[in-house]
Amino acid sequence: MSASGAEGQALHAVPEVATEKQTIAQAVRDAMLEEMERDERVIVLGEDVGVDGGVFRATDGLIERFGAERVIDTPLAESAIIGMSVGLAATGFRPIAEIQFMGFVYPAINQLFAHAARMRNRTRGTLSCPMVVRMPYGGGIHPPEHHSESYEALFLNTPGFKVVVPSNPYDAKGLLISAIRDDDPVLFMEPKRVYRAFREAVPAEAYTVPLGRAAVAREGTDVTLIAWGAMVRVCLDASEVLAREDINAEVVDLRTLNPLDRETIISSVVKTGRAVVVHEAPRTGGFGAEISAQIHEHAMLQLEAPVQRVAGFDVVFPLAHNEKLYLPSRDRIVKAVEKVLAF
Amino acid sequence: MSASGAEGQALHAVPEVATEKQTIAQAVRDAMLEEMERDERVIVLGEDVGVDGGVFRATDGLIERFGAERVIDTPLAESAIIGMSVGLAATGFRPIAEIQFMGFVYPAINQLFAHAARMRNRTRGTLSCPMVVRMPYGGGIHPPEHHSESYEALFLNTPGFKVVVPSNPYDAKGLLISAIRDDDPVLFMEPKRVYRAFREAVPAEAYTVPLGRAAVAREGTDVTLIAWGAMVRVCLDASEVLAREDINAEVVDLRTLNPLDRETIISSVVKTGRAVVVHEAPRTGGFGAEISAQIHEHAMLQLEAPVQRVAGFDVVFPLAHNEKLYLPSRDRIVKAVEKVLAF
Amino acid sequence: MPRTRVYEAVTERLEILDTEGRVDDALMPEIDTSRIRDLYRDMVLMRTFDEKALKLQRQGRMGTWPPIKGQEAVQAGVALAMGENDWLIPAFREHGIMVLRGVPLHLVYAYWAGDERGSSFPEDVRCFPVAVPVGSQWQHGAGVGLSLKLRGEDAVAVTFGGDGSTSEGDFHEAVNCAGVFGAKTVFVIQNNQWAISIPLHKQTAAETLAQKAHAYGLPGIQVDGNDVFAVFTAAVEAIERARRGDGPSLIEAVTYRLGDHTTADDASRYRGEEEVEKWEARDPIIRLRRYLDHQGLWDDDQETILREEAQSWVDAQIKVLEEMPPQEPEEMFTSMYAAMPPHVAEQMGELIQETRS
Amino acid sequence: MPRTRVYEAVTERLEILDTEGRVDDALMPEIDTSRIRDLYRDMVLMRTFDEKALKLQRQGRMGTWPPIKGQEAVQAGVALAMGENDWLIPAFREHGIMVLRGVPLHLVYAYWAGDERGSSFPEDVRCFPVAVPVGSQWQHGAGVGLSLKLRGEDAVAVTFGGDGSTSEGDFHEAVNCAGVFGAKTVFVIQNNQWAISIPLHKQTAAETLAQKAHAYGLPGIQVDGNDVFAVFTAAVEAIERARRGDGPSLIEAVTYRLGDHTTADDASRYRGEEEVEKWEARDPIIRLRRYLDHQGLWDDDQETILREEAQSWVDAQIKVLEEMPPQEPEEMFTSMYAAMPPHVAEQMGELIQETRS
Ligand SMILES: Cc1ncc(C[n+]2csc(CCOP(=O)(O)OP(=O)(O)O)c2C)c(N)n1
Ligand SMILES: Cc1ncc(C[n+]2csc(CCOP(=O)(O)OP(=O)(O)O)c2C)c(N)n1
Ligand SMILES: [Mg+2]
Ligand SMILES: [Mg+2]
Repeated sequence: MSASGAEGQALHAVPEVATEKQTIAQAVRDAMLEEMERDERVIVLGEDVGVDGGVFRATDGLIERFGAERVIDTPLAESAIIGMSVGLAATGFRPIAEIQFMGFVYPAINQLFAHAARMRNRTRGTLSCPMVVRMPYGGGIHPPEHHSESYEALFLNTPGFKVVVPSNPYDAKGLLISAIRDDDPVLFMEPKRVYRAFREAVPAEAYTVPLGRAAVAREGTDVTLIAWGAMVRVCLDASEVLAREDINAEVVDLRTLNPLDRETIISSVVKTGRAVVVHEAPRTGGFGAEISAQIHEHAMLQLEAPVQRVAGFDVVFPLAHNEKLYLPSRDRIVKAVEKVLAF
Repeated sequence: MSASGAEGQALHAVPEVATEKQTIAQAVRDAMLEEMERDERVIVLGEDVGVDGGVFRATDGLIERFGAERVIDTPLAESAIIGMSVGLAATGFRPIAEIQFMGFVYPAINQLFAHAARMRNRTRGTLSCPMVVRMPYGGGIHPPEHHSESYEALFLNTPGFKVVVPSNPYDAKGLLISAIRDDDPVLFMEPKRVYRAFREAVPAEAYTVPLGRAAVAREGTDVTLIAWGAMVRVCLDASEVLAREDINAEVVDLRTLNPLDRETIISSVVKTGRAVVVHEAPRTGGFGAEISAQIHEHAMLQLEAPVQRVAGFDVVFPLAHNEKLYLPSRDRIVKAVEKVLAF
Repeated sequence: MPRTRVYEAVTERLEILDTEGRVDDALMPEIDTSRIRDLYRDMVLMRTFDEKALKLQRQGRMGTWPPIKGQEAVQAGVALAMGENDWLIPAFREHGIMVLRGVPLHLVYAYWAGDERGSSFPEDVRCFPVAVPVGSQWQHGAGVGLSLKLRGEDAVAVTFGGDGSTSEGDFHEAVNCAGVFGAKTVFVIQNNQWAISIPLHKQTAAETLAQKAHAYGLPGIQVDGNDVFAVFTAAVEAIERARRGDGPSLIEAVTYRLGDHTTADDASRYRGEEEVEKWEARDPIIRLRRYLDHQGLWDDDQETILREEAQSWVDAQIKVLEEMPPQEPEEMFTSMYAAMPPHVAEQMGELIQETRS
Repeated sequence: MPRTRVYEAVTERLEILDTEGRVDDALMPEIDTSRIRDLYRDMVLMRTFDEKALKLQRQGRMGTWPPIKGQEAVQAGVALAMGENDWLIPAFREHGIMVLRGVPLHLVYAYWAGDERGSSFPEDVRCFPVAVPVGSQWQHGAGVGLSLKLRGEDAVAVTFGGDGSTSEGDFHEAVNCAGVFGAKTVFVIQNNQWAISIPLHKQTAAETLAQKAHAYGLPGIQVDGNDVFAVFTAAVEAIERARRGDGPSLIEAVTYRLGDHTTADDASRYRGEEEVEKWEARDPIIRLRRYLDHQGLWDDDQETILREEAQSWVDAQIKVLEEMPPQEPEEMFTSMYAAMPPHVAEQMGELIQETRS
C-alpha cells in the first residue's frame, strides 16, 4: 500500500493490494480486529458489543477471537463506559468504547469532557487518555426517538478531543486505525445511514488515513460543497444533478472535524468562490457556522457569495414520519447552490 | 414603570420608580423573591440554595421567607436536580433549578436535552417544562478547576431551550422574571465575574425585560462589538479606548442567545459595516461562529471586512495563574477592531 | 464498642400464584372475582395488541416495536393497584399499563409507527410519554412524586424501568432523592432478566434488584412478576404507603421477556431456546387462566369471545390509527416553543414552501 | 413458597480506639510501635500543612483551599494499608494521603494556588490528579481496578470520595460496574457528614453509607474514621481482598470536617458551634496522642521536635513552590494534544506575540 494511497485526497483512491468489497460496518469491525491483533493494549467495551456483536454488528466476532477480557460487555451505564475507559486508558490500555447510539452519549458527557479531554492537559502530559469512542450517528433509518441524532457540535467547542467522521468504507477503516493509534481521545462518529448502504474495495490489511485531513471527494470549479459522514453522498448526488445543469461542484469530505483541515477548505473555496456547508444537525449553533465563519475570515475577498448552510431545522429530530422532511436532501443542496450562484 | 423602560434598548434605561442600587446577585435574588411571592408554583431547588443561601448568596433569605418546601436543598446530584424539575414542571410547578457552577452542568445534560427541551414537542404540547436553570458561568474569579467555564455553545444547537445571559443588574432582574414566567425551559447564565462587581439602580418592584431582544449598550458608527454577560463590560471598556482613537464603537449586548435577535445585530452591522464578536468560550465551535455566519449570510454586501472573533483559546480553561492570559481582554478587542478597520 | 451491627434488614420475595394456577390462600389478596376476570382480560388484550404490532411491523406498517410478551402480569397487576389520579411514568416497554391507564391504543401504535402525535395523550390521562433514554424516567418519577407531596395531592407517582436501567446513574439519583424528600413515588423494576443481550448477572453483582432499596433506606420487595396477585399485593402496599405520606418504595418484579428486545433484535444470538421454553411454561397468562379454571371462573366459550373481542378492538384501533390525517409538515415546528421564535417560523416557512412547490 | 427471605443485609461498624485513647485489644491490629509513631507523625504533618495552607490563603498566596482538618486518620490509616504499587484515585480533599503516597507537597500547594504543574506528579507516583467534579473519580477508581485485574498486576486501586459524592450517579455506576467486573478497587467514603451546607440526612435516607454496598452485592463496612486503627484494619481487609482477586468493597469512614468546606465557605451559616466542639473533642490526632501517651510511646519533647520538623518541612516545601519558575504562556497549549494541531499552534503564536510585545 503506497503512502500516497493512504493519505491521498481522492475518495476511492484504493491502493493496489488485496482488497475486499466491504460495507462501512465491516470496515469498522476489521479496523478494530486488526488493531487488536497488533496491540494487546487495545480492548473494546460497551453495551452489547460482546456476545451480541453490537446492535449494528460492528463488533461481530470480536469476542470469539479475543475473549471476554478484551471485548467487554458492560452494564447499561454510559458514564461508566467512558469513566472506566479513562481509568483504563490512563493506566496503559487503549480502550475503544462504544456508545450504542449518539443519542445516548449525554450521560457520558461529564466523563468525556471533564476527564478524557482534559487528562493530558490537567497533568501537563503525565497521564493521558488514548481512547476511541465510537458512536453511530445520524438520521435516515426510521428508528425510535433519540436514535437519529447528530450531536457533533456538542463536541466541537471542547478542546482535547478529536472528532472524526468517515463517509465511506475505505476511510472508515483507515481513519479508525489512526484513531486507535492516536495518543489522545478520539470521537469516532459512524454514519449509520450508510453502515451497509454500499460496498467498496477495502484493503485487507491495516492502513491509516491521517486524522485532520479532508478529502476532495469530487473535483469541481463552480462551488464547494462541504460535508461529512452520510451527507457526503447526498452532496455527491446533488453534484450529479448540478452537473446536468453544467454546474461543476467540488465536494470536500471533511473526515475530521477537529482538528479541522482549514487548508483544504480554503483552497477549494478560493478556487470556486462559493461554498455550501451541509449537515444533519440543526442549523443554528451547528458546526456549519464554524466552517462558514472560517471561510469568511480567511477567504472573504475571494467569495462571490456568502457561504450557505443546508442543515436540519431548529427542531427536535422528528420520528420516522417526518424524518425525510427534516434531513438535508439532494434538492435542498441543489437549491442552495443555485442560490449562491445567483447571488 | 413604562413599558419602554422595561423593553428598552439602552443598557441603563431605568424607569422612574423606586429603585435601589443593587448588584447582579441581589437583582437575581429579588427576581426570584418577587416571583415566588406572586406565583406559588415557583419553587427553587439545588445544592446549598436553602440554609446556606447559595454559594454566591443568590438565594439568600429565600428559605426563611418561603420555607423548606419551596426552597429545596437537594442532594448532590445534578441529573436529579434537573430530572426532578422535569417531573415538577410537567405537573404544575415552575421550578428554578440552580446548578452551582456551569462546569458542573454536564451530569444534567441528559435530562436537560433529552427531556426538558423536548417535552413540549414530544407530546405535541400536552406536557411542557416551564423551568429556569440558573447557573453562574465564566472566568475572572480565580477559582479551582471547572469553576470558570462558559459552555453556552453546548446549549445552542439544541432546540427547545432558551438561553439568556444578563450583563447588568437591571437586565438580570427583568430577564430572570421573564424567564420564570416563560412557558419553556430557560437556561439562565449568570456572569459570576460581575456578580458583585458593581451596583446599579434596579426598580424595587417586578418588571420584565423581554427574552429574545438584544440591547444596544453603546451607540456607535464605526464598528459593532457583539457580546454577552461579563464580556459586555469589557467591550464597553474597549470602546472607551477606541473612542480616544476616534473610533466610535457600537456595543450590542445580546442578552438572549436563543432565540437570537438577528434584527438588532444585522441593523447595527449594516450601519457600521464591521463587526467583532467577543466571548469567553474557546473560539472554535463557539457561538461566535454562529453570529459570524449569520452576519455574513445577511449582510455580506454591507460588510467592509470579515467579522472577527475575539474568544478564549482552544484550550482547557486554565487555573488561576494563566486565567488572565486566556480571557478576552480589552486590548485584544481593541486590536481586533483595529484589524477590521484596517482590512 | 468493637464490631457492631449498624444496619440489619432483609429483602423478601412474594409469590402467591404458582405456575399451576394454585394460590397461597394466606396471602391471596381480596379481589372481586369479576376483577380477576378483568385482570385476565387485560392481559389477553395486551398480548393481542402486542402480537398485532409485530405483524404490523413485518408488514412495514409499524416502526421498531419493543414487545411486552411475558410481562403482562406486572403491568396488569400494578394497573389494578393504582388509583384514578395516580400518575404513570413509563419507560418504553409499558404499553400494557399505558393502555390500561387510558392511553388510547391507536396512539401507542402511532408513536411506535413514528408519529409524535402518539404521545399527545387525552388531558385526563395522567401519564408521561415514553422515555427512550434508559433510566432517565426514574428521575421524573421522583419529581412527580415530590410534586404530589408538595401539593398535598391524594395521588402517587408510579414509575417503571427495566433491570438494565438500574445500572444507570439516574436510577440511583432518583431513588435516593425520592427517599430524602419522602416523595410519593413507587419504583417498579420490570426485571425481565435481559437488557438487550446483557443478562442480569452482567448487569450487577447484587443477588436481587430489590435489595438495592437498602442503599436508600427504603422498603424494597421482590415479587414473582409473572404472578399477577403477588404484583398486585406488593403494588397496593407500596402505593398505599406512598399515599399515606410514608415515602417511596421499590418493587422488583421478576419476569421474562419472551420476545426479542425489539423488532430490530435477534435474541437467538445471545440466549438459548431452553431458557425461553422454561419461561414460556411460566407464562403469566396461562397461569392466571389455570387459576380461573380451578375456580370455575372461566371457560372456553368465554375465552373464544374474549379473543374475538380483543382482536376486533385492536382492529378498530388500527382503523382509528389509519384514519388519522397525516401530520402537516408544520407540526415539526409548532410545538417546539409555547410561542414560535422568528428563526423557527422562518424555517417553517421554508419547509412549507418546499413541500407545496 | 409465599413470603421468603431472598437477601439478608447486615452492615457492621468497626471501632478500635476510643476518644480517650484506649484500644480494644481483641481488635487491635498488629502494627510496629515505630509505625504507630509514624502514623502520628503523618497526621501531624497533614495538620501542619493544612493549617499553613489556610494561612497562605489569607495572605493571598494560595487559591481556594479545601481543608482536611479532622480527617487525618482516614487518610493516614488507608495510606498505611496501601502497597507500594497501588494506585490512589483521589477526589479533592485527599491532600493528606496524596502526600503520604509520594506527591510532593509543593505540587499540592501549586495546584491549589492555580498552577497546572501541580498535577504533574513524579512518574513513580501512582496517583490520579485531583478530581473536582464530585463523584466522577469513582468511575476512574473502577476503571483502574479493572485495568489492574485485566493486566494481572499485583496492585489495587484505592479511590476516595465524600459523603455528598455518594448521591451522584457516577458513584452508583462505578461501584456497580466494579462489582460486575470484580475490579481490584477499594472505595473509601470520607463521610465527614457535610457536603458544603448539606448534612448527611439530607443527602440520603439510608442510615449508613456502608449499607449502600448491599445494592451492589459487595462487602461494605462502616468505621470510626477518627480512629486510625479501625481505618487501617478495614483498609487492610479490603485491600487484601481486592489484591487476592476477590473483588471490590466499600468502606465508610465516619469522620468530621472541622473546618469550612473551603476557604470560600463560611460554615457558621449552616452549622452550630456545639456540633463542631463535639467533634473537636473527637479529634483523631488528640486521640492517637492519648494512645501513645498511655503506651509510653511519646512525650512532650518528641512532640516539640515533631512540630518543629513539620513546620520546617512545610516551609521548605513552600520555598520549593516559590522557586518554581513561572509557567510560560505556552504551557496552556503544549499539553492539549500529544501533537499540536495547527489551529492550536496558531493561537499559541498569537499569545506569545502578545505577551512579548
Ligand atoms: C441511555 C441509553 N442507553 C442505551 C440505550 C439503548 N437501549 C435501549 S433499551 C436497552 C436495554 C434496556 O434494558 P432494560 O432496562 O432491562 O429494559 P428492557 O429492554 O429489558 O425492557 C438499551 C441498551 C438507550 N435507549 N438509552
Ligand atoms: C458535580 C459537582 N457538583 C457540584 C460541585 C460543587 N461542590 C464542590 S465540593 C461539594 C460538596 C462535596 O461534598 P462531599 O462529597 O461530602 O465532599 P466534602 O466536601 O465533604 O469532602 C460541592 C457541592 C462539584 N465540585 N461537582
Ligand atoms: Mg430488561
Ligand atoms: Mg462531605
